[in-house]
Parts: sequence; C-alpha cells; structure tokens
Amino acid sequence: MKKLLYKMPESLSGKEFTYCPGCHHGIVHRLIAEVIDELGIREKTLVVAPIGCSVFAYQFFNMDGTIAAHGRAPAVATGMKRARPDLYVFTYQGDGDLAAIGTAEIMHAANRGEKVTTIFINNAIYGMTGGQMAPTTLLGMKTTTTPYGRDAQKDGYPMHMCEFLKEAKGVAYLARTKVTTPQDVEKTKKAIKKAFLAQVKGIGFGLVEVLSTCPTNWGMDPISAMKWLEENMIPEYPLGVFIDKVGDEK
Amino acid sequence: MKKLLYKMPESLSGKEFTYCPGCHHGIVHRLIAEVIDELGIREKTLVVAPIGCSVFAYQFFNMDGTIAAHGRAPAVATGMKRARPDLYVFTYQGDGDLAAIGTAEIMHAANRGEKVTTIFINNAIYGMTGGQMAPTTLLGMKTTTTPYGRDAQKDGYPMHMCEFLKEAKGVAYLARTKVTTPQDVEKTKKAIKKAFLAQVKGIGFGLVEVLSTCPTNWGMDPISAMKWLEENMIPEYPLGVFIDKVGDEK
Amino acid sequence: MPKVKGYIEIDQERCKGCGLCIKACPTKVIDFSESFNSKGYHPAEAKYLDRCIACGFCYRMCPDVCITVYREE
Amino acid sequence: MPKVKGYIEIDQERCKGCGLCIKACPTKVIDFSESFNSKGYHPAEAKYLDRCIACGFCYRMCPDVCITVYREE
Amino acid sequence: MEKVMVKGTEAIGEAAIRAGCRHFFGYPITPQSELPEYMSKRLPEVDGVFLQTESEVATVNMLYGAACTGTRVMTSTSSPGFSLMMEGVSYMACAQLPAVFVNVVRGGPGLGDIQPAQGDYWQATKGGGHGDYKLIVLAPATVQEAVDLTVLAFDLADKYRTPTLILADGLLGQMMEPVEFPEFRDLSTLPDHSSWAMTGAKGRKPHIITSFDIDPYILEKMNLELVKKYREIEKNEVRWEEFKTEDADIVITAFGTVARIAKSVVEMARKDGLKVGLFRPITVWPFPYEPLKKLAEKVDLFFDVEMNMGQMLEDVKLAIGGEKPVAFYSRMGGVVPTPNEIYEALKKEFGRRE
Amino acid sequence: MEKVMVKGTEAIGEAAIRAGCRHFFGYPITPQSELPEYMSKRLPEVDGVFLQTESEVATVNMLYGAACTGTRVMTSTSSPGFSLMMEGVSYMACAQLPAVFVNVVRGGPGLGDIQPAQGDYWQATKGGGHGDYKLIVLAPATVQEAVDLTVLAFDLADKYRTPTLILADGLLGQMMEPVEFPEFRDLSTLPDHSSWAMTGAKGRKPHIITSFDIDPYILEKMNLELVKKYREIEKNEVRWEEFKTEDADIVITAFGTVARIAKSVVEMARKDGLKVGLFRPITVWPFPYEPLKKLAEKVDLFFDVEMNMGQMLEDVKLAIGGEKPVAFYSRMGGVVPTPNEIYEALKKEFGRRE
Amino acid sequence: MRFIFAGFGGQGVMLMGQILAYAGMIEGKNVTWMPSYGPEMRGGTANCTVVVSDEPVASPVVDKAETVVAMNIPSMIKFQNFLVENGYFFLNKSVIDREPDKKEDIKIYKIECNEIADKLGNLKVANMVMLGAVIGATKIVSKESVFKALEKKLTGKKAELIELNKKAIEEGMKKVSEQ
Amino acid sequence: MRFIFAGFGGQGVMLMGQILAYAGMIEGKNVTWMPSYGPEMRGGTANCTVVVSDEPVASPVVDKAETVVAMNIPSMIKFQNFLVENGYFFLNKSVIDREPDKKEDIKIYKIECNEIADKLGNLKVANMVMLGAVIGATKIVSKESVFKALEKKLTGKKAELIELNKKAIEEGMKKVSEQ
Ligand SMILES: Cc1ncc(C[n+]2csc(CCOP(=O)(O)OP(=O)(O)O)c2C)c(N)n1
Ligand SMILES: Cc1ncc(C[n+]2csc(CCOP(=O)(O)OP(=O)(O)O)c2C)c(N)n1
Ligand code: SF4
Ligand code: SF4
Ligand code: SF4
Ligand code: SF4
Ligand code: SF4
Ligand code: SF4
Ligand SMILES: [Mg+2]
Ligand SMILES: [Mg+2]
Repeated sequence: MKKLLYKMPESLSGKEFTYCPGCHHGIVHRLIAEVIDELGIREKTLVVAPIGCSVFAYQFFNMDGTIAAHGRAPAVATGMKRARPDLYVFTYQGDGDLAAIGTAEIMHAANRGEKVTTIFINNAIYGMTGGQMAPTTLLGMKTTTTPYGRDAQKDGYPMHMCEFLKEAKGVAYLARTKVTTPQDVEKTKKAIKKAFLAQVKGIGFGLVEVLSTCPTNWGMDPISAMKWLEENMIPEYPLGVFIDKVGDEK
Repeated sequence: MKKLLYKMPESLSGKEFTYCPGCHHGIVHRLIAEVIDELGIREKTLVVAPIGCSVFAYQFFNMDGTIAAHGRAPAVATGMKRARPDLYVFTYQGDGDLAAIGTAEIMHAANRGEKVTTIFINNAIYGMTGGQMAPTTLLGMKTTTTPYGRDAQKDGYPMHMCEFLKEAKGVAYLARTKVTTPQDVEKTKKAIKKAFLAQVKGIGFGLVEVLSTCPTNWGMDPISAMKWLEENMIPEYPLGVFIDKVGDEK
Repeated sequence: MPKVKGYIEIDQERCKGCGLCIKACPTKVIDFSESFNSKGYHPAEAKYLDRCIACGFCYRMCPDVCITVYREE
Repeated sequence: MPKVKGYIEIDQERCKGCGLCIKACPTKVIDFSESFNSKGYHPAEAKYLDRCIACGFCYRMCPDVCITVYREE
Repeated sequence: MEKVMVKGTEAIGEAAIRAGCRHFFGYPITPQSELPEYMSKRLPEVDGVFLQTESEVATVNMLYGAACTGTRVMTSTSSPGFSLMMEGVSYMACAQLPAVFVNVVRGGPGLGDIQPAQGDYWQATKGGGHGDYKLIVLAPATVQEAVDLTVLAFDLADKYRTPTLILADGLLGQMMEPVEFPEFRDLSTLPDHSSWAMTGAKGRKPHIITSFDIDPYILEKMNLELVKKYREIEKNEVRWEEFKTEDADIVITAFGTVARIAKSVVEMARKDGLKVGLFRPITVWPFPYEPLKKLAEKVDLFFDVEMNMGQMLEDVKLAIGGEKPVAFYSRMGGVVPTPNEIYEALKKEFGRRE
Repeated sequence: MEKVMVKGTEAIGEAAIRAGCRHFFGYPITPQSELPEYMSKRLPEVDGVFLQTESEVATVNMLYGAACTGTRVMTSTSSPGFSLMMEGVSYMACAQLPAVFVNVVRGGPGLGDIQPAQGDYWQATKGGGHGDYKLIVLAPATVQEAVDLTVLAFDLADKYRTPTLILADGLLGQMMEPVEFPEFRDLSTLPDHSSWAMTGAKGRKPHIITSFDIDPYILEKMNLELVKKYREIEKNEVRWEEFKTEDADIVITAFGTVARIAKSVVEMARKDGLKVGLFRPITVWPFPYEPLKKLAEKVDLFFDVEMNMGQMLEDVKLAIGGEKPVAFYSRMGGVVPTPNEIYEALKKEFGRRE
Repeated sequence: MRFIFAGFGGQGVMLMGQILAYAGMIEGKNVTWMPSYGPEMRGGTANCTVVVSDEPVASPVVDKAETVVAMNIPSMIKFQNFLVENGYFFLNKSVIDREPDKKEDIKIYKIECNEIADKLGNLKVANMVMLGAVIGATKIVSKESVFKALEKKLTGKKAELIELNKKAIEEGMKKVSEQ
Repeated sequence: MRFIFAGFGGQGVMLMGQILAYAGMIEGKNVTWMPSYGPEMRGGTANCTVVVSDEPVASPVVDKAETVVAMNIPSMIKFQNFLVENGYFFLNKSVIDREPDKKEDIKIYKIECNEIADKLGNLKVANMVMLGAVIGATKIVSKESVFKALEKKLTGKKAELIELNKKAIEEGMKKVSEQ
C-alpha cells in the first residue's frame, strides 16, 4: 500500500508557476501554502501579491487575492486587516518591492504591529525587470544598473531589513532564513508558521526574510546559484531569529 | 571695554523666526548657524527646508535655500550633492516629515552614505498642521488625531529613528540630543558640528535628532513643556551618540 | 532497521529541469530524462526508484511542486 | 577670583516673552517687562544687569536669538 | 432633522458616517485636517476605524485594501497629498474598487499655499493618474451640499464600483454653515459586494482583484469594460444647477465656491436690469455637456469664472463648440474673487461686446 | 555622422549625454529600464552621475535637487512611475526648474501591462499633478525623432526654466532603428543659470527656490508669471507635421507611434485614390490648435486615432470647434493598431458619411 | 452684516464667532463662519469671520467688515483697515493699552473684558463679555438667540459653564449700553 | 519583409535579428528591430521581430511574418501561426526533435545549428549559422552587408569572434543552398 507523504498543498491553485527553472520563489510559495493548510485558514486568508516576479502569486494561491502597487503591499494588507480583522492577510514581497520603494510602508506596518504576515524574498536583485541592482545587492556585484559592480560610495551599501525591523516595537516575529537544502527548507517553514501564528494569535506583525536565488539574473545555473548564495549572501545577511514573541508551539 | 561674546550668527539672515514663543526650533536654527559660521562654509552651504513649522527655514538661514516636498528633503539634498559635490548640503526636518512620509528617503540617504547632513527635530507632534499624532508621539499622549490618547494597538508605537538608522552602514555620525538646558545646548552644538564634519570630511551621512518642545500643540507654557520633555520623552528616546566615525576634533 | 521503501511521482510536463531534486536526493534516485517535455526542458525522471527512502527531500526542494512522495507500507 | 562682569542686550521687539532666558540665567538678571512689545508680548528685560556674569546661558536658550552678550573688560 | 452649524470638513465626515462609512485612512494636511481629526474622535464611537497613515501614498493603498473587502471607506486630503495618490487612484479605478476621496483644494502648484483654489480641476476630471480612467467628481458649493454629495458619493461608488471624488476647496472645508444631516444608514442595507469582494474563499472560487493583465488583448477588454461603465455614468449621473437661466443673455459658468459667489453676481446684475444667469456643474465629471450646449442656443455670452488659469473653461468650450463666445475671469493662488470684482469684469466684457 | 542602430530608450540616453546631461536619477520599470541601464554604463565614461533611486517619488525629488543647482538632469520612467512623480513635477513646474522627464507609456490604468499605449496623454498635457502648471510635452514617432526631441527638450527646459516631458511608448522605447546622433555639446556653452541657481551664496544675496508663498496675493503673482510663460511657449514652440494634407479630404490626427502607423494608412488610401492626409502634433503641449483649425477649413472629415479611449480627441475637437466631424478609432490596453485595421475603420467611417 | 473676531489663541475668539453665527441661524438668517487657518495661527493669533444676512451668503471670506472685534494689540493693528465707514470697532481694553490708528468715521467700544470676566470668577469668559457688547451695540441678534446658541454649543461637561457665560454676555451688554 | 526570431534566452536570437537589421540599414533599406520584452522573457524564451523594407516602416510589431526562425520547441509552437502563405520557416534541428503543426504552403528549413556550430568550435555561433541560412534562402541582404554589420556590432573584446561568426554564416548559407 502506498501512503501519500508529500503532495501539492491545497492552498496552491495548481497553476504552473511562471518562475524560471530553479528559482526559489516556488519553494517558498509551497511552504506558505503548507503552513496555511496546516493552520486550516485557507478560507479565511487573503494574499497580497507584490510587483516583481511574484506578481502572479495571486494566481498561484488558492484563496482570495490581489496585487498591490509596487512596494505598497503592507499598506494594502493594513487596509484589509483593519476592515476585516477576522480574516488573515499576508503579503509576499521582493527586495525591490519591500526594501526600495516600499521601505516606508513596511517600516510603518511593522511599527504599528499590524496583524499581518509578510514573506520577504531577498534575492539581491530586481528579478522581474531584468536584473537591476536591489537595495540588497552585494558590494561588487554586477547588475544591469551596476555594470562596474556595486560601489558603496556611489550606490550605497546592502540594506539589512531585518536589522532595521528588529527595532520596531510592533514586530512579533522576525527571522531570516534560506532554502538551499531540505533542512533549510524545513526551518524556513517553521519560521513562516510562526510568522503566521503571530497574526493568528493576534500578537503582532510577523516577517520572514528568505534569502533566495535568481539564477536568471545572476547568470548562473540553479545549482551554482545556490552555492553562490551560501558563499556570498550568508556572510552579509546572517541567518537567525531576530524577534520571537510567539513562543513555542504546543 | 565691552567684548562681544555671543550674538546673532552670520549664517542667520536676521529675519524674525515664525515659531511660537519658546519653541525649540529657534534654538536649533541658531546652533546650526553657529556651526556653519565656525566651519566657515556659509558661502558653500545649501539649506533644504522641510514642510512643517520650519518650512520657512530657507528664509532664516543666510544662504542658498529651497523647500523640499514633505518628507523628501533627503532626496532633494541627494540631488544637490550629486550635482555639486563641492558644496555642502543640509536638511532640516520634523518628525512628521522625516519619520512618517519621509521614512524611505531618510533610510536610503543614510544607507547610501549620502554626504549630506540632517538635523531632525523630534517634538512628538505635527506642529505646523495643528497637533496631530506624529510617529514619535508617546503612548497615551493626546493629540488632535489621538483624542483618546495614542494606543499602541490602534496607532502603533513611538518610532525610534536613530535606532533604525544606526543599522545603516552609510551613516558616519548619529546622535540624539536635547536643548532644555544651556549645557544640553552646548552638547547639541557639538553633535551638529560632528554631523557637518562627517560631510565636510567626506566620511558619510550625518544626523542629529534633537528632542524638542512644541508648547503650542502640547498645550503647555514653554517652561512646563521643557519639564514634560525631560520627564516623558527622555525615557522613551534615550540620548546618546549612536555612531561616530568622525573622531575627535583636533 | 528495515529500510523504508519510498515511491515518487514526477509531473514531467510541469518540470523545468532545474535539477534541484536531483541534487537533494540522498540516494540518487533521480536524474534528467534524455527527452524533452513540451516546454523544451529535459525533465527530472525517477530512474532508480527502488533506491527511494521516502525522505521527501526532492519534494522539499522542487520549486515547481512537481513531485509527489509516497511510502510503501 | 575676580568676578567676571557681563553685559547683555535684549532685542525686545524680537522677543516673544517665552521666559527661557529667565529660567536659564543663573544670577537672575532677567525678568519680564511690564509693558508689551508691538507683538503684544511682555518681553524679557535685563533688570539686574550688574549681576550678569557673561555666562551666555540666556543667549544659548533664547529661541529667537534676541540676546547679545558682552564681557566688560 | 434639526439644523446644526458645522465646518465643511466635519460635515463631510459626519455625512460619511451616516452613509455607512466606518473606515477612514488619512494623513494630515491643511486645510482639511479637521476631517481626519473629526473621524479620529467620531469613528471609535460607532465602532469604526480611524487610522492616521504614514503618508498619502500609504493612504490610497490602504483604501485599496479596505475596498477590496467590500467595505465603505474614505480618505481626505489636499492638493499635494492628492497628487501623491495618483498611482493608487489609477489602480483602484482599474480594479473597480469603490471608495470616496475628498480633495480640499488649496493654492498650487507645488507647495503653493493653503488658501482656497480650483487648480486641481484637470487633475480630478482628466489626467491625474496614468491610463484611461475617470473618477466621478462631485463639486459642492455649500456645506449642506457637501453633506448631500458625500452620501451620494458613497452610493455612486458602490453602484458603479468606482472611486469617486468630492472636489472641495479650503473655503468650503473651513467654513461653518447650517446643515441638516440625513438619518444614519442601516449598515445591513448597504449594497452587497459578495460577488466580487475579498472575504475569504469559503465554499467558492477565489475572488481576484487586479488592475493587471499581461496579455494586452485581455487588458483591452478590461479597458472597454471601463469605457462602457463611463458611458453609462455619463448617461445617468450628470448633475447641474441652473439659476435664472430661462431668460438669460449672459450665463456665468462656475463650480464649487466660485459658483456660490457668482450667484450674488447674478443678483447684482439682475438688480441692474442685466439678464444674467448661472450654470453650475455639480458633477464636473461627468460634465454636463448636453445641457450647456442646449443653453448655448439662446444665450449670447458665456462668462466662465474659476479660481485657476482656465481649466473647466475647456469643458465649457467643448460643450459650446465655438458657437458662442466664452469670456473668462479668474483669480489664482488662493485668492477668492469677490462678487464685486466678478461683476465689474462681467460688465466690462459685456460692454466690449455690445 | 554615421547612422547606427539603437533602441529608442538608449537613443534617448545617448542624445541626452550629447545634449550635455551628466546626471540621471531613475528607478527601473518596464519598458524603459534599458535607459537607466544604458546611463549606468555610459555616464561614468563621461564623468557623469547615474544613481538608481529608491523609488520614483525619490527620483523626482532628486531631480528637483539637482535642477536647483542649475545642472542638466533627466529621468525616465513608465506610467505608474510617472504617476508617483506628480507631486514633485508640480513642485518643479512652480519652482521653475528645468529638467527632462521621459515617460515610456505602457498599458494602463493601474498596473496594466507593459505593452505600448497612449493612455497618459491627459496626465501629460492637462492634469497630472495639482495646480495650474503645464509641461512642454514632446511626442516622437521615430527613434531618430526621439533623439532630436531629447536635445530639444533640454534646450527648451533651460530656455523657459520648465520641466519638459518626452512622451513615448513601449514600442518606440524598445525598437531599434537607424539614427544619426548630434555632436557632443561643449558643456561650457550650456545656458548660464547663475542668476537663480543654488551654487553657494558667495558674494551675493542668497538664491531661494520655492514653490510656496503663504500669502495668496504673492502666490497669485507667481501663478501669473507661469501663465505668462505658458502663453509665450504657446506662441513660440508649437510643432507639428503635416503629411499630404494639401489636398486631403480626410485628415487623420494621431501622435507618436500611432502617427507612424497612420502614415502607412495614408499611403494605402492614396493608392486607392482616397485623398487622406495626416496631421501629427509633435508638441502635444503646446497643442497645435491654430494649424489644425486652419486645416479644418478645407477638410471634410477628421479621423482621430489613438491608443487610448480618446484623449487627444478633446484637443482635436477644441481646435476644430464643432465645425467639422471628428471620427475616432482606438485600441487600448497595449494593443497596437495595424495599418490595415485603421484603414478599414476609416473607409467604413467615410462610407457612412458619404 | 460682516464680523471679524480676532485675538490670541486661547482667548476664545473662534467660539465667539460660532455662537454669533449659531444665534443667527436660530433666528432663521443665512449665516457663515469662517476661521483663519494654518500657520497663520501659529504665533498665537487667531481670527474668524462671521456673516449674518437675509440673503444667501456668497463668500464667507471678507475684505471689509461692519464689525471688527480685536481682543489684543496685533489684532487691532491687523484688522483696523477692514472696517467700513460707520463700522463698529470693539477693543478689549484689558489688553489693548493703546489707541488704534483708525479712529475716524467709526464707532469704537472699549471693554475691559478680562476684568469683568475676572469679577465673574473665570477669566475664560472674557470672550462672552465681548460678545455681549457686540450684540448689545449692533443688535444683530437677540440675547435669547445667543443664549439658545450657547445651550446648543456647550454640551457635556461644558454645560456647567452655560450660566456663567450667560452672565458674561449680560455684563457685556450692560457695559455697552453704558457707553 | 517581416522576420521573427525566437528561441531560448542565451541562444542569441536577439543578436541574430539585430545583425540582420543592421545589414539592412547598411544596404540603405528602412529597418526596424523590436524585441519581446518584460516577464515574457522569464522562463527563458525570447524573440524579436525585424522588418526590412523599401518604405518607411509603420509598425515594428507584426502579427504576420514572411519568415519565422524557431531555435527551440516552444518558439516553434508559439510562432508557427504567424507565417504567411509561402513563408519561410527555419527550425533549429539540433533542438527541435518534432514537426511543426503548420506544414502546408510554407517552406521549411531544418538546420542542425548546434552541431555545425560545435564543429566550428563554439556552440555560441549556432545563431549565426541560422542567420546564414536565413539570408541564404531569403536573399534579403547580401553576405557582405551582414559581415559589415558584424564588424560594427562586435567591438572591443568581442571583435575576436568576428571571423568565427563569419564562418558560421557561411556554413549556414552553404547548408541552405544544399537543401
Ligand atoms: C511604481 C513602479 N515602479 C517600478 C515598477 C517596475 N518594477 C516591477 S517589479 C520591480 C522590481 C522587482 O524586484 P523585486 O521586488 O526584488 O522582486 P523579484 O522580481 O526580484 O522577485 C520593479 C522595479 C513598477 N511596476 N511600478
Ligand atoms: C504631501 C503632503 N502631505 C501633508 C502635508 C501637510 N503637512 C505639512 S507639515 C506636516 C507635518 C509637520 O510635522 P513635523 O514634520 O513634525 O514638523 P513640525 O511642524 O512638528 O516641526 C504635514 C503633515 C504636506 N504639506 N504635504
Ligand atoms: S528572474 Fe529571477 S527571481 Fe524572477 S523568476 Fe527568474 S529566477 Fe526567479
Ligand atoms: S506649533 Fe509647535 S513646533 Fe510649531 S512653531 Fe509652534 S511650538 Fe514650534
Ligand atoms: S523521497 Fe528522498 S529518496 Fe526518494 S526520490 Fe525524493 S529525495 Fe530521493
Ligand atoms: S526540482 Fe522540480 S522542476 Fe526541478 S528538476 Fe526536479 S522535478 Fe523538475
Ligand atoms: S549672560 Fe549669563 S548671567 Fe548674564 S544675563 Fe545671560 S544668563 Fe544671566
Ligand atoms: S528667551 Fe528670548 S524670546 Fe524668550 S523671553 Fe528671553 S529674550 Fe525673549
Ligand atoms: Mg528581488
Ligand atoms: Mg514635529
């Protein structure tokens, strides 16, 4: 007899992802869907897609959804949550969306302790628009707008959103993870679950930053991209749980 | 024989301030002017006024000046400095301007290490528009938009800009001060000088947050306002130097 | 300890041939197919299914949710 | 130690009567004037100038830069 | 209902609450801060939500979010603040989200000043945000009308699934006048949005709200749907007032605050035996082209008065189509014209043509 | 100069550099990211500054800052991004700051899509930001013209101390065509802004740049100064192209990309013996009202074609003033009409009127 | 009739105007009240305009007024030139220790509002003393209407102050009848 | 004449189109080149359209083409219906192991671009092999013009590759002349 262990979660629509081969967006989508399945809140959850490669996220999740203007997902989520505090709202955002144009909105949603959850994909690049520098691009890294490599003097430094956000009092859960190994994937799932629990339990704002690859714009195959992430992004963006007011699950 | 010790600095235009009686904006204006005088850079300095009670700052300083759109002074200053790196640029901003609508611009200017200087007046209120809640308003404080007192659950928490900004790698000098006693005034002046030196020496971004009174919108006389500041703002916003890459003056 | 016997299915039409599952599989069950799917990729194929221990690593790493994992009981 | 002798001038038309200088002065040189200035405020007045020690505290605290401080030498 | 004296801004706030609005997101700006202030006090009394936002950009996107759930929602701002909302307004128009905006216009452009002006007419009725969209734009001339149009704004927003805009100015916003408020709307009688709103996909297919489709042919369909809706609104919702136009030789065209002043001018002129009337668009979009065109048949001279460089003027000309002369008088920068100066200008113009 | 094949966006970038622009601030957005990308590579080669900003809101304010110093400065964006700049554009117009904006329009409203469209015509020429202001708006139809108009945009910006806008679309932005570039401008020959620019108040009174005065009477003066400037621009800077209009019975009105397509339609019609011509505004503001009005005297039918719901159409009608019929054909949402379909529509319209 | 009320913030000039407008409304007249607003109010001065009329009010903003009430010196200086011929100029004598420049062709009333209010036991009602003087002199609305307006406007905790305010108004009326 | 070049990102389809357009320009023709752009390109496919004409080009966007070049299967499937009657359909046989649905009234050329390029020592010039085939079959521009275009386009470090590219073009032309 075959016992089913792992399959497409119910909270995914089953529609094929539009991501490039090996792109980590897909892994994180699945994790979110698993968490929502496990919490049994699919029918009460609203997804706010960003603008970025994951602009189509509203099609991939099997729940009510919309797209926020670039960077404004936390504001959109705030509007939803304030109007319907009985529902659960999460935003899914890239590093251009969240750390560049959306800086004010994420900082203030966090500071207000808005009871929403944000999954933040840090791939150190603008994927959707073709590989321009993101605020999180590493120093020296070549992108289509830093053709000579990112130069701190001209282009500024990599931006550490978790480090900023840990100073916001409304944050209930905050962690940085990666998904380059099956073990990391499990850890990320746990973090995502806590970020949702922060909302479900009404404690406050929850955010998980997932360091991710963009094989296409990094100009690497998917496997090399993961290696590059390990070697270059981890030193700049140390993993860890920055804030945890959720406590351990029973 | 009378020896002149203290008088109106040259870097002030002499035009009467439009501030209410006892408002700390005036003290800080004078300190900036003194620092610019001492550095001998008046003729090479550009002032970017914000929108807030200090919207007229461009009239009060005796130098080329403009008003930035609400919250955007750091972007305006960036434009100026990038166009004319040989000049010195400073912005003067309130807590509504810098910590609410201008969050993204200040965070990114700091993160880029933009070689400009920002003086940030934190009076825990929107002065100019009539006493609405600012991001820095204390919990429980009554304002015209928190008539029942600021409630963390609804209105969020007081926002700590220095604590955020200390995580931005481009910052060369960062301090929080007050001006409620002559001694504090001197300390604030030293801090402002360092924030300018960070620019003059080309090290990076400098910012001084000055805790200030708004007697009018706090509904107090100027002296009580200072007492209130000491008793209520200091515990929430501890004074101190957060970053100092400038080193000590010879 | 009796070895757990696993079984996986790969939706090859959905697969984009990224190879993440191949890298993740501890027992080297999976490899690229020689043929193309209609997207033009060489999809992953469970070539040595008998080695599968149902650990789910492939599932966990697959960015396109192509893999279903079963345990033979 | 010979006491330093100070001297201050207050631009009373500019003054807004906030009282910060009065509070700051360690030797109580300053007090409010009884009369109004044209803005309608009771301006500060150096009523006991002989006590002034030229410390500059009044100048430092004045938000409207109304005060000039001299040392008699 | 008894009459009470209220400020224009607060009157709009109270009217919104009576219309069933329980959610207000806003950022302070003169001369409308009294409206968020009022809401911050009043909404908690009726179990509503007031949230002071971090900026106007955040505001419009919070409106977007709240409107997605089918909730009556509102904001208020003044000129520069409304400019910051343009991206979001365009998103909401395309996503067909009902919501009510208030722009208490002040002198512009740029920071301008805080005095009454009408320089945002074009922004409200034509451009503003990017792309092909329209807002229903209501321009009250009295505080009472501000109350009535606020209620209407919510109803039209829901009826057509579209953002609507109350275009006021600092004068109307700040002044107090006697008004009569409508009864409180029973919340359970508000329009049902369950067919499209995001309320949780329980036992049904997910509801998706977007302003986006990567395929231009589908986006074009979305555009055509909007156009169809706008034609419908143009057919049904044109509102205007005519005052002593029946026998008028000269008709003043004006909206909002200027129109109330122009009424005095009509009276002054009538006393002098001049047959002057007033044509006042209440909906500046949809603009009352047809009624104005009809009026043009029997009128000799139009006299358009605005507090801007001549913005509604173009719509007046479009309506009249070159048949009849249109003179123009304006004050700008926050200066409100007096009845006297308008009348003098009108007489001069009339004399010149005689 | 030899011809080279270049993309529209990159052609604009190179033209800007040749015109003496050394400062570019921008935020990526499709379909114009190639322009900031080009600048990021090219500007350092000529000691210029490229800065990728944190947002379009920051961008426009950086332009404001750079322009304050009297420096030639530019940005580029696409529809939603330009909407976010509306507050800043209004500030710059009022503060009389020269700068060049590029809007590579895409399908809208909202997020829309990334295909070519013309839905931002109103935003560019009328509303957009708050208050009474105008941008000089240049609408190129070929990559070569994009180059020429970019240089012109800088010169006009400086001449009139006003922001100018290149209104392009995704098609023009993305396509490659052969172009000839102008020579590099000698930077020392650029217009002198020392009388107003912020360069340090050395040995002179401070220079103050604002869009603000608390006194409405002074703000009104600032407004009137702007109006005067705009009248001047309307007098001097109207540009348009007429193609086979001399003997035309039908004239197509179109701008930008659609106009290049319409040229083919004219050829097709002429082959069939139909006397069709093309009127193409090059400056969509100032709009060529007078020349179009003059044309109306001898033309039977106007056929306005746009990639929007009929925006320039209003200006066409304002010019023609109801004398002659104006038919309209459009595609929306990023769909580019083919010569064929336009021609078919035109024939149908013509037939109907015959 | 057009009224300007001006003074320091905190002197209650806004309320004065509102009560007058309210009273006008109660009498079935067309009324508008318009405040100064924005940073004008910083530095502590405030003013409002009230129009009471039998016709609909065109503009609540005025550049001329039949009545100007100045509660402090800056207000007196700023608004003296708004007065029409034969206009009423009310000055708070308790604070204004000097003469206005404009003295001809107008009626000047100087009222020691603060002293009178002080005597009534609350400096805060100085404004109502002045309002009493204004309606006493101009007869624009009846005392009864003003009283009704007070009752409408002062609700909740403030209702306790109604009686005191009424007294202040009566004192003001008395004062002006003596002049 | 309208051309569509389509394939995986990395197969150099954009460059193919650009070289052709450049060559057209060199011959004094009116030319435009228009890429697919935006997220369409994600997932790795890319395409561009080239128009070479004696008249000014109205629109660089086409919904019909005289020539379609498909470097991979998805491109073949997507663009087969763009072909006009008697159009040219070029398929990269090295990657495309199946037949197009559309086969009637068109001329199909199957070229083993990858193998040929491989033999030349660099898989990257598979695109130039195909371009050679295209000009060989359609005669839209001369080989010389394409060579000149290559010299214009490949500058700096890339100039080393000019000779190899030329060879690839010649191989492609040869191949097509054999068919
Ligand atoms: C106002 C606005 N500006 C710019 C864009 C263009 N844009 C779309 S996605 C994007 C950045 C995407 O990068 P990121 O958020 O890092 O997401 P990723 O694609 O890397 O997952 C940009 C700049 C836009 N759609 N709207
Ligand atoms: C876009 C925009 N939104 C709002 C305003 C209105 N406004 C002017 S100043 C201000 C806040 C001032 O507060 P703060 O920055 O704290 O300065 P303060 O007056 O307290 O010194 C606001 C909201 C504006 N001018 N522009
Ligand atoms: S471009 Fe990068 S981030 Fe976007 S889908 Fe492809 S790999 Fe993922
Ligand atoms: S309102 Fe407050 S911050 Fe503004 S000038 Fe007055 S006291 Fe100062
Ligand atoms: S379940 Fe484990 S063993 Fe089986 S194929 Fe997947 S990774 Fe390999
Ligand atoms: S991880 Fe998924 S998409 Fe990648 S090769 Fe394996 S099955 Fe295919
Ligand atoms: S200088 Fe010092 S002692 Fe003299 S008046 Fe000022 S504070 Fe007093
Ligand atoms: S501190 Fe200055 S303004 Fe205040 S009372 Fe003293 S002199 Fe006057
Ligand atoms: Mg990214
Ligand atoms: Mg403040």
